[in-house]
Formats: sequence, structure tokens, C-alpha cells
Amino acid sequence: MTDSRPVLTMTGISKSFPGVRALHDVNFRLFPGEVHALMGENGAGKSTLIKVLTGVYDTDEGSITLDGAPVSFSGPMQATAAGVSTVYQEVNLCTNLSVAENIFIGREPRLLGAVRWGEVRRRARALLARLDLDLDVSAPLGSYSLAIQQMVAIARAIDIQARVLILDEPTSSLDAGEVAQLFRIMRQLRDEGIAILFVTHFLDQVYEIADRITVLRNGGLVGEYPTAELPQLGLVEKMIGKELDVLEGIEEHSRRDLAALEEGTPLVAVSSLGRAGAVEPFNLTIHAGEVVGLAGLLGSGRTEVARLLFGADRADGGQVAVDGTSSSLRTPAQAIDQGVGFCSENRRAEGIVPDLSVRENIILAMQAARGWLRPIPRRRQDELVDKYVKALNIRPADPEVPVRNLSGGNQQKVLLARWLITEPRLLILDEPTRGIDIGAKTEIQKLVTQLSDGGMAVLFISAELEEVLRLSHKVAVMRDRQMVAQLANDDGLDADRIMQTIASGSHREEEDR
Amino acid sequence: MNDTMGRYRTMVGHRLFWPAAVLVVMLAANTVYRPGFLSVELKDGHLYGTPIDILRLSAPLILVALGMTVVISTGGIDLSVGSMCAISGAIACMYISQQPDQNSLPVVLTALAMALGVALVLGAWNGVLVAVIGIQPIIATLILMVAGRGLAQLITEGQIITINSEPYRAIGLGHVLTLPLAILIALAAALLVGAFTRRTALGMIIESVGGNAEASRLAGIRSGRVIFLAYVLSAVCAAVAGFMMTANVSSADGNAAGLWVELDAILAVVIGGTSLAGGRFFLSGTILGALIIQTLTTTVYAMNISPQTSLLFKAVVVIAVCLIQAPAFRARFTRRRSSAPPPSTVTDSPKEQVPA
Amino acid sequence: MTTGSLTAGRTRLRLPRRQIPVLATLALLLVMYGVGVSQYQAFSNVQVIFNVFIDNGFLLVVAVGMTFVILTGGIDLSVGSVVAMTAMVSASLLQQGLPAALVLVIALLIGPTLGLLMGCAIHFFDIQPFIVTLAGMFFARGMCTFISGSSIPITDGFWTRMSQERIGDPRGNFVSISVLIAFAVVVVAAYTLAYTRLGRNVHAIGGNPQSALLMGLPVGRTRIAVYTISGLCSAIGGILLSFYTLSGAPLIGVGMELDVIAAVVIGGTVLTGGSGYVFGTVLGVLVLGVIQTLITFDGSLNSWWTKIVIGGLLFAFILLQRLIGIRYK
Amino acid sequence: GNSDTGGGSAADDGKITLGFSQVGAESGWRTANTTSIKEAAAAAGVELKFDDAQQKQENQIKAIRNYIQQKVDVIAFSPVVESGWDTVLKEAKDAGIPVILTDRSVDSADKSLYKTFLGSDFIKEGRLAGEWLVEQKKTASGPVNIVELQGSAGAAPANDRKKGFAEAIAANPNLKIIASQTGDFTRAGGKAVMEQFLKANPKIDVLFAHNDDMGLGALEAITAAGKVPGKDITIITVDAVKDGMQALADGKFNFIAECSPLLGPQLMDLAKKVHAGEEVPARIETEETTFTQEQAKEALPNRKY
Ligand SMILES: Nc1ncnc2c1ncn2[C@@H]1O[C@H](COP(=O)(O)OP(=O)(O)OP(=O)(O)O)[C@@H](O)[C@H]1O
Ligand SMILES: Nc1ncnc2c1ncn2[C@@H]1O[C@H](COP(=O)(O)OP(=O)(O)OP(=O)(O)O)[C@@H](O)[C@H]1O
Ligand SMILES: [Mg+2]
Ligand SMILES: [Mg+2]
Repeated sequence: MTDSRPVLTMTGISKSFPGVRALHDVNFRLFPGEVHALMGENGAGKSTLIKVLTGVYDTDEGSITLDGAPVSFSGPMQATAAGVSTVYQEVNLCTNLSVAENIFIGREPRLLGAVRWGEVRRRARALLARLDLDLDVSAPLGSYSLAIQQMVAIARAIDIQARVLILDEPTSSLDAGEVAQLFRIMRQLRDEGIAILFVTHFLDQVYEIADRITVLRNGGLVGEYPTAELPQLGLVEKMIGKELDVLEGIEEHSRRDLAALEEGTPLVAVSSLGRAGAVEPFNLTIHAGEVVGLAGLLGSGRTEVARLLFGADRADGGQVAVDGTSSSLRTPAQAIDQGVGFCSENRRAEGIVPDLSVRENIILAMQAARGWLRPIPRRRQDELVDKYVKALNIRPADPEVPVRNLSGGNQQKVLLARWLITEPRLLILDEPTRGIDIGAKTEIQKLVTQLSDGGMAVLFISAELEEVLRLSHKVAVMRDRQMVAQLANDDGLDADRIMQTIASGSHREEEDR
Repeated sequence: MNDTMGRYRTMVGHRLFWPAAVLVVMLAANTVYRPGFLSVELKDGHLYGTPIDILRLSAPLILVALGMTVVISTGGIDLSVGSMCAISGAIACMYISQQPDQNSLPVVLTALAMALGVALVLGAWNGVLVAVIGIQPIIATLILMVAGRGLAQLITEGQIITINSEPYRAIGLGHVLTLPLAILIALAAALLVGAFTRRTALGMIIESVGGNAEASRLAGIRSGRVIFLAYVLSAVCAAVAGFMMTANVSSADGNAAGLWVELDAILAVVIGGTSLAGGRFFLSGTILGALIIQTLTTTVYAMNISPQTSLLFKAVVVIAVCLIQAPAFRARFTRRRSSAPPPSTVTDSPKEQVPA
Repeated sequence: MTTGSLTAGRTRLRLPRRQIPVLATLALLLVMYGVGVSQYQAFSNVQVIFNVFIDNGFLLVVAVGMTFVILTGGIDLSVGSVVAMTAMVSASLLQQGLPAALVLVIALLIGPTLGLLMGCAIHFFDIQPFIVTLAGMFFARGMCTFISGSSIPITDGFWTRMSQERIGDPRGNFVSISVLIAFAVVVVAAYTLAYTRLGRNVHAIGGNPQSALLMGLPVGRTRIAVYTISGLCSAIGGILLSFYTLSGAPLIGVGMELDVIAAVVIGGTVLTGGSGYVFGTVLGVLVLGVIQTLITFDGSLNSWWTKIVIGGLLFAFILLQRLIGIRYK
Repeated sequence: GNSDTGGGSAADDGKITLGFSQVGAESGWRTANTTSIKEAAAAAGVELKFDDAQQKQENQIKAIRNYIQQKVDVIAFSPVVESGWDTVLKEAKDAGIPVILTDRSVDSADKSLYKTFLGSDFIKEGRLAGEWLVEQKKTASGPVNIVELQGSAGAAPANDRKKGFAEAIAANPNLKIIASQTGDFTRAGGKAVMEQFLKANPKIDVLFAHNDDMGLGALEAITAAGKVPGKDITIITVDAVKDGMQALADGKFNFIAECSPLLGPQLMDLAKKVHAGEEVPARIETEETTFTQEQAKEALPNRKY
């Protein structure tokens, strides 16, 4: 592979934002027919490098060549035209447009200048079929879950006749099946000679697909390595820049005595809560100190369960009892009053308030619960915020920067902090580790265990089954927006059994997963 | 050297620097045109002079713009403020004019209370339309903008109601400690709104609702209430502004009072740095914006720019103001002048941020 | 849809959800018309409908331009003044004896040029559309009074013909040429929005400008184009207005921008952008026109009651429209 | 609403239907005008269809079109602006409906489009004001400094009053307009402008305001500046509405050129005549006068508006 000339080189790239040096003298090469992983902690500068490359940001210094010729894109439009196709971190599509249009906008098939809508839909369907997706392509994209949107974004990128394909954390919200699908296509494209730049925080995925790895740390280049020559441990050390001890995986402590936990009145008891078109009525009990995992495939309705429980969506019927007394959790505010917290998977649309500072974003839920008349004293705010900025290693560590300026992973940590300071009795975490680097991910997992040891109940949703298994006392399995099973996390439970539960009785089209 | 340079930079980087600079330039231009422009003298224990006029005349606009700032910050807009001024003024003046003793303080207070009561109701009406029924703010408030002026004229029966009430007149023209009362009222309102929003958590909550309504809802904010409150506040501010406008000329003109004030108020808010898309708001910027607008109007009079060209003149100034205000515009010049631009001003707005 | 059960529930509401706003508006409009017919005898004349079009043709054209702008999430406050300026410029040039064709060309160039400049200011200098177009509004209105303090009549033959030509059926019902021009503009705009890249980019930018940029769409170009289009529509509207009144008056069209914005929003376009139809805008203009006609037919309203009733009708209409189940956004 | 309107039935019961399109309700003057017309219609047994155009020409044209549809017997209107009426007036003519203009005129070349114009002569009003001033300042030796408060930029009364006044004072080169600014016909506008006039010009001898309201606003500014209105500064206005007459009677104004809004009775008369096909003069001027302070004191008790 490396004997050919690089299709893309970036030399001496530097980029500063007010108060932050996001990139400093970074070099990067990309060869045709390789999958190149760009690795680094949250805020290391991966996304910035990609944005500099595609002209979203101007460089302060440095040069870029494509096929040996110097280029300087003025924006994604030019980059795309030159054959650099990008899926940026966070879904960057227009939710008001249809699925098909999101895939083809900007390069619709036309006849005499008129968009051929039939053709657009037909091609979109075909393209999605390649990704194993069967969607109504003329429905607005916004009616689909974030994971689907992510897949649509990928579909858009791979359709472009590109020489360079850039994927910034495309897998963060995908489940194993979808990831496998994506990798199959990536390999296919690689074999066609396309150069792929791939960002992820999943080490397994890197070793599964990447040919080479470039590591960034704190905006600086650490090095470029063939995957084969860099063992996992070495990679992590290069990323975090110190010896690895934090990473002693958390022992599978969670397999404690479920029966003991489940004594007494449950903290939350849900009976036949449901919403037409979203989730079939389900029952669920969660006890104090219990971690309930929610497993299921993409779009199986996990998020919908969480939203119903939190009152973010109105349920059609069913009851929720908190501490044994039936309560109404019809709005988020009511749920929060009852001690429920909900960290949404869609951090951009439902999580952060971009203009507000890190501090304000963190105290938002707590302040809302106290009412506006009782502001949290500034000293207390600073204490709380400092504590979690440190605990979660939020960078930059300045609580007064607008949260919009943080890297994706750091934004996620801010959201987590928002809910942690409210000290809820039941915390619903929907993909909390999405887009979070390996160090922080372990931190969060540790945190969840600590919290549950301290008596907090957690509803934990994650696309990573291992993570769910490691943390949960009990796993509820979703299939087709139905809660099909609740399995105690004893020694008998593993990923395979969950997959089987999901698969048994599922529809034909899903059998190959 | 380095220190002064740094201080200069923080000053220039400050949000209010450029609007303030514009104001200063306008005042300077006036002073050059007429050296006595800035002079203030003490007449009968009152301060008297053009700067005082500007302050006094901008008081109603400041009030309206304060309420507007909060509404805009929630992601809304209130077009009905002009009508609200007319209605409140009309009610107050109408009531006073019907009383045998127009100079009695209780009469005036009753009038104010009645008008404020109606303003509360109308503000609540707007609030319900936007926050509860979910009508787009511009249309929801357009209803009252149209109908409200009709209401005001209905109250006055299309006449200009002239009153002869010293206490009421004082709202617009009275003096306390040599300063016009109107200025003090506006100042008090600004401090009150400032305290209410910045001393409590209300400000942050408003900004949060305006910045991302769905995220705020999921964080437990009852955004409906916040939005509702914003419209009520705006109505009350407009009502007080209506008192000032009518007191200033001791008469209520249902047609002319507060005409186009909504545009001026929005302009003031935007000049002050608050985005029409909602989110962060800046009360001090709004006040500065209102002063700029009033100074501009006064300049037209003071320089006796002919009515035929005064609109052109205003347009040119407004264009200049917004250009100078825009970091992207300044960046072009900074970049041209110095090869190594200070990062604080130049990269302020990465290309990615496209305003809605 | 015949896809599997996975998608069945999800698509359930799609079709109605998208079309309901426009259909509801249409239904309400018909109801309103029905009320008029039942109340006032002459209301049922076909010419009454034609008159609504004749009297609102220019408004319609301007509203179509505004629809583009609002779809991107912007706003254009300058339209009323640009309409007036175009009429003033035409009138004064014709008064000076320039040939009609040349005047047409000049008049049709001014609006788009101003729009282009405003679009550039909005895009390149990152200034809020509201403030830029407000400055444009002052400027254009200033130009009006600058050109002449009083109204200028137009006596040109071409203009007179365009103004007084009646295209009609044998029973004497007629429309003016302006109506045809307005319809042509509507059709072209609807086609542009639905079937051209420009039109689709407009929707995308309204949905999410940052995403549109990252998707490689020409955000800047589109945004500038949109204000230029609005300027062009205002210019055409101005020409139609000058046909309509055969004059240019410095104060004509004051406050028109609000009528236009109202029409667009009543027509179901969301002010924050990304969703709306030209057909909705047509309905919005008709709603305003029919309200006006109802009030004139009544003929017993006081000046202030006129305003109150307009506000009331507007309220009733929007409330019903809303209750019939439109969930904007 | 009444359901039996329109449809040409009007002639059957011998009652005339008059469609009247008013400019708006932008001033007390206008309201008095509207009231007069309504009262006169009721008194004369004319069925009135009234429409308020809210200062928009488009609305007036719409209203006239609708009157044509409703087949009213006579159309009357106060045009918002002078130009732009030919098309719709031609339609009225084709429909056989006579048109009467009130208050303001139109500039159509084709005079057959309307039967008559009933209203004041704004130029004359300005001239009367100017002539009175020339007469007053006949003996003035030095220059006389005049400031002018104009009506809304572009409005016909503003343009014409300015013109008439300027023509009249041209007779005496001592009379100079040193500042002229629009006060938008409102008290607030008049006051704000006058404040600046007073600060910019140490010596103002005369104020000419295009209507009473601006004059009344200016009064306040003058008083606040420590000057005595009517003495230190001679004040001339137009209109003669009640508040203005009061100020004149109180000696705060010096002269008012009347512009009477009471056109109702004359209009009904004319409407009946044109409906009956009688010839009417093409131009009928409202009976108007001027007031000095003494005349105002006399007239004030029995003024109707
Ligand atoms: N628009 C911006 N303004 C200011 N600072 C920014 C901006 N965008 C990024 N940064 C900063 O630049 C640094 C690098 O961010 P970047 O998004 O490249 O990180 P990343 O490596 O992609 O992290 P993650 O894994 O969390 O996505 C961060 O410290 C971030 O706060
Ligand atoms: N395969 C699919 N085809 C069509 N629509 C889907 C599909 N998957 C998900 N959706 C959409 O996603 C919504 C349900 O997803 P939800 O977010 O509850 O699932 P989830 O289990 O949390 O999955 P995700 O991993 O996407 O978060 C549905 O309402 C539907 O609109
Ligand atoms: Mg990133
Ligand atoms: Mg989910």
C-alpha cells in the first residue's frame, strides 16, 4: 500500500481558536487504498484537522496537497468537488428534508435542470439497501433516530465518486450489526483504491479495519504507525501520553445478587407504559442501586422507552409508580421533581445549549429544579462545576467558554455533569459514552458503578453490549419497539444470549445479524 | 507597553465598544456642526440641553427595547409594543380627562393602574398565543399590532385626548434632582429588569430557552412559563413607555403614539448585540442601541437635514453602524493592515458559524 | 407503503402531516369566502374573486420573493420600500421621456441590485438579515422621497395599456395583465423551489445552515441569490404597482413588508425557515385579500373597528388553522 | 352585517347608496371629517358604505372596486395621494357610477372620470398663513427668522402648505425660513423638532406649523425653553381644531388658517345631485376662513370640533 504516492498530505498544520491551540504543527498523510485511523483523546484535535483539511476552517499555518498539487479548499463544496467526501462528527444533515434528498442534495440527477425526483428516490433506496436499510426515503429525515441519520450521512458520503473518504466517528451510535455493514463497505471501497480517513474511539474497530494509525495528543502530532506494529496498549499510551494504569478494565463487579437488590418497593415501577407508533406497552421495575441495561438493535425503541419514562414524550397509557405511590411523570419537569434525570443521546439537538457556557450548561438542570427565584450561589456553582470538570477531565478546563466551542466528546461530558450534579435517584443514560475517548469512558463506567453502589438507580442504554453487560444488574431487551425480555445479569448472560433473544422471532430481514 | 496593548485589546474586544464608538462619533459630529450641542445648563433647577433631550426622548424607547430584548432572547419577537404604548396612553389619558380634578394624585395613580392592568391582560394574551397555542410569535403579536391600534382609537374615539394633569405630565417632563423623571424611570426599569434576570437565574433560563428550547425542556425548564412571562414583561414595559410618550405632550393620540416603535426597539436590541435568533441577551447593549437611535433622530433635527433626505441619511448611518459592528467586516480591515492579526478579534467567528 | 413492519408505524402520519397546513388554510379560506357569499349578495360575483387577484397581484409577487427569503430562515424588510422605489424610478424616468422598454429594464435592475448588495452584506459580513434589510428599507424609502416629495403620474402609453387592458370573458368579468404576470411569477417560483438545485438548497439552508455548509452546498451563493430574488420580485411588484396605480408615490407601500410577511407565514411557511410552499403563500395573500374585501363589503365599520375586525379575523383564522392540527415544525 | 346590501336594489326604494372610502383615522381632523360624513348621511337618508383605507392607496382602490361590484349609486373618496386613479375610475365610469372627490384632488388628465371635487385648497391655506405674516411683519426692519414644521414627507397637504406659504412670504425678502423639518403632523414630532430648533437657533421669530397638533407640541418645547409662545415667537398653524382654537384664544397661537373637516352635508347634497343627473361645478371649495386671536375667542364657544 505505502509504496504508492500519498493522495493527500498535510504538512505543518497549525490552527488556533481564541484561547485554544487546537492544532500545532501537525503532519498527516493518506495513501490510496488504505484505511487510516486518526486517534486521540477528546479535544485532541481530530475533528479540527478534518475541518481544516476540508476548508471549513482556514489554517493558520501549513500546507495541504492533493495528488501532489497544493490545494486550499474554501469550504466543503470545493473539497467535495475535488473528490474529498466527508461525514463530519455529529450528524450534519438537514432534518427537514427527506431522506432521499439528504443523500443527493447538491448532486441530484437532473433533466434539463429539473430534479428527477423519481430517480432520486430510486437511487436512494438502492444505496440504503447497500447499507441494509429499508427506509421510507420520502419521509423527513427528522422522523428517524439519530443512528439512522448517521447511516444516511454515511450513505451520502459513499455515493460520491470520491478519492478520499473521511469518516469522523461514524460508528459512535451504531450497533454491532450496522458497524459490520459499514466495515464491509469500507473494505470494498478501500479495495477500489479509495483512501479512507477514519476516526473512532473504539479500539477494537481500529484493529479490525485500519491499516495505519496517526495519533494526536493535545493538538500535536505523536506519530504515524502501521496498525500491525502498534499494540493496543501502546496506542492508548500514545494517546493519553502516560503509562497505562487507569485502564485496568473495571472488574465485572456488577454481577451481584440481584435478588438482594430487588427486595422492597421498587424505586420506579412502570406498568404497561406505551405510546402508539413508538413503543408497545411495557412493564419495568427499577430498584434503588440497580443498573438496568437496555439492549436492542438500532431503532428497536430504546430511546423511546427512556423518553417515555422521563416524560419527554406523552405516553398513551400505563402507570408509573415512584416509591410505590403512583406518580405522574408527564413532563420532564415533573420527572426531575421525582428525582429522575435523563441524558439524551442527541446531544446537539436535545442536550447542549450552544451559546451558554460550560458552567451554565452544567448547572442548568439543577437550576431549573430549584426554580429561577433561587439562583445557585456563584461559589457553589464554581465548586460543583470545578469538581466535575476535573472528575470528567473536561477540556478546555475553563468553565466560561461557550459549550459550542468544545469538542464533541467534551460536550458529552458536560451533559453528563449536568445530570450528575442533580443527584437524581434514577438516572437514565442514553448512549452516555458515545464519542467519548477510552480514558473517559472507563471513568464514566466507574462512575456508574460508584453511583449505583451509593444507591442511585441507573437505566443504561448503549450500543455496546459489552458495556451494558459489564455494568448492568439486569438487562431489558428490546426488539421492534417491544420489550421482549428482562434478563438477570448472572453468569449465564453474555452477548450471544442477548443477541439470540433479540433474534428469536425477529423478522426475516434481520436474521443475518 | 504590552500591558497597555493588552488593555486596549480587551477594550476593543468588548461587546459594547463598537456601539459606544458609534455613539461617540455621532455626538462628536454634532458638536463639530454645532459647538453648543453638548452643552448642558441649569435652568430653574433643571438640567437643560440637547444631551438631556436625547436621554429623555430615548427613555420610552429604552423601556420598550428592554422588554423586547427579553422576548427576542426567548427566540420570539413582539410586534405589538407600539399598539401597547398607544392603548396604555389612551386609557390613562381618557380616564384622567374624565375626572373633575385632573391634578389629583389618586386619579393619576388609578389611571396608571388601570392601564397597566390592561397591558398585563394584553401581554398575557400574546403570551398565551405564543407559549400555549404555539402560534409563531411574529404572527401572534401581529394580531395585536393591528387590532391594538384600533382599540386605542376606539378608546379615544379617534380624537386626540388632551389632558391637563400635572402629576401625569411629570412622568414625561417632571424632574427629580435636576434630572428628567423619564430618564430615572427608564434607568430604574433597566436596573429592575437587570436585577430580575441577572440576580436570579431567570436570565440564564431565558437564554437557555432561546438557545435550545428542546434541550431546555429536557433539562426540566418549563419554557412555556418563561416565554409567557417575557411577553407580559414586554407589554408592561411598553405600557410605561406609553405613559411617557403621552405625558410628554399631555395628550393621547391613538394613531401616532408609538408608531413604528417596534422597529426601533428591535433595531436597538440588535445593535446591542442580541441575536434575533434568540439566546444570549445584553441589556446594556440594548440601552446603548436605543441611545444611538435617538441620537440619530435628534441629529437629523439638529443638523436640519431636509425631510426628503433624512431617510437616506438614516440609512447610511444604520448601514455604517452594522458594518462597524460586524466582526467579519472589521476582520477584513484588520487583516489587511497587520500581517499577524490578534487572534482575539480576527478568528472570532469561524467560518462554520452561519447565523440562522 | 409496503415496506416491512419496521417502517409501517413510522410513516403513518407522513403524508397528512406535510399537506395538512396548506389544506387547512385552503379549507378555511373557502369557509371565509362562503361566509362572504351568504352575507352579501354581490359577493358571489365572479368579478369579486378576480378583483382580489387584481388588487393583490403585486402583493403576491412580492410575497413569493419573501417566501424564498423566509425559507432560508432570513427576512427581508426592504420589500415595501423597494416596491415604492421601483415605481418612483419608473415614474420619474418616464416623466423625463425615456422609452418604456428602457425604463422597464432599469427598474427591473434596481431591486435585484439592492437585494444582491444586502445579500452580500448578510453573507460576507455576517450581519443579521433583519438589520441589513432594515437599512435597505430606509435607503429605498429615502430614495423615494429623494426622487420626489410628491407623487408622479405616469402617462406613458405602454403603462396605460398594461394598466387598463382587461382580459375577460364575454359576461364582462376580467382580470388585468398584472394578474397574469403574477401567476407566471408564482409558477416559476414554485417550479424553482421544487425542481431546481437552487430551490432545494434554499430549503436545506433553512433547515440547518451549518449542516448545509458541511454538506458542501453553496450556502453563500444561495443566500445571496435569495435576497437578489426577493429584490427582483419586489421590482416586479413595483412595476405591477405602477401599472396598478399609474403613478409613483413616495409613501406607497409603507408597512407592506408586514403584510407580505404575514401572508407568507399564514400560508404555512415557518419563519425559522426550511418548510413552506409557494402555494401556501398564494393562499396567505388571498386570506388577507378576502378579509379586506369582507370588510369593504360590510361598509358599516368604523375606522378603528376596521382594524379590530381585521385583527380579529386574522386571529380566528390562525387559531383555527392551528387547531386543525398543524404542528409547525 | 346586513344582507340586503348591494345588488342595485338601492334605487328601488329611492334611497341613494353612497360608497365612501376614507383615507384613515390618522388625526383628529380626519375623525371629525368621518363623523361629519356619517352624520350627514344619516340626516339626508343616504345609505353609506364606509371604508377606512388606513392610509393605503391600494386599499382605496380595492374599496372602489368593491363598490363597483356592489353597484352603489355614487362613489366618493378622499384620495390618499394625487396620482394613480385613472384605471379604477375608468372602471367606475364604465359601470355608470359617478364619482365625487373630497378633501384632496387627483391629477387625472381626464376630468370626465369624476364629477366634482369638494375640498379645501391646501396651497391657499399656506398662502393665507403667509399673507397674514407678511402683513404683520410689514414694518419689520431686520430679518425675520421663521422655522417651519412640515407635515409628513410626501403628503399632499404638507407639500401644498409649504408651497403656498413660501409663495406668500416671497413678497418680503426679510422673511426667511431658517429651518424646516418634518414633525409628521404629530404633537410629539412637533415638540421634538422644535426643541432642537430652539437650541440650534438663538433667535426664532416665527413658527409656521402645517397643522395645529405640531404647533401644540411645539408650544411645550417653547415654554420649556423659557420663551413665551405667542409673544417671543409668533405661531401660525393650519386646521383650527378645538385644541388649536383654544390655544389661539389663550393667546399662545397667533393665527390659524382653517381647514374645515365638516364636508358631510355638502357631500350628501352633491351625491343626490349627481345621482339625479344634475350638473354640478367641477370644483367646490369648502367654506373656510382664518382666525386671529380675537376671532377665536368669539368662535370658540360654538365650534363643533
Ligand atoms: N469553533 C471552535 N472554537 C473554539 N474552540 C474550538 C472550536 N472547535 C474546536 N475547538 C477546540 O479545539 C480543540 C480540538 O477540538 P476537536 O473537535 O478537534 O477535538 P476532537 O479530537 O475531535 O475531539 P472529540 O473526540 O471529542 O471529537 C478542543 O479543545 C476544542 O475545545
Ligand atoms: N430500521 C429502521 N427503519 C426505519 N426507521 C427506524 C429504523 N430504526 C429506527 N427508526 C426510527 O427510530 C425510532 C426508534 O428509535 P429509537 O431511537 O427509540 O431506537 P433506539 O433503540 O434508541 O435506537 P438508536 O440506536 O437509533 O438510538 C423510530 O421511531 C423510527 O422512526
Ligand atoms: Mg471530534
Ligand atoms: Mg437510541
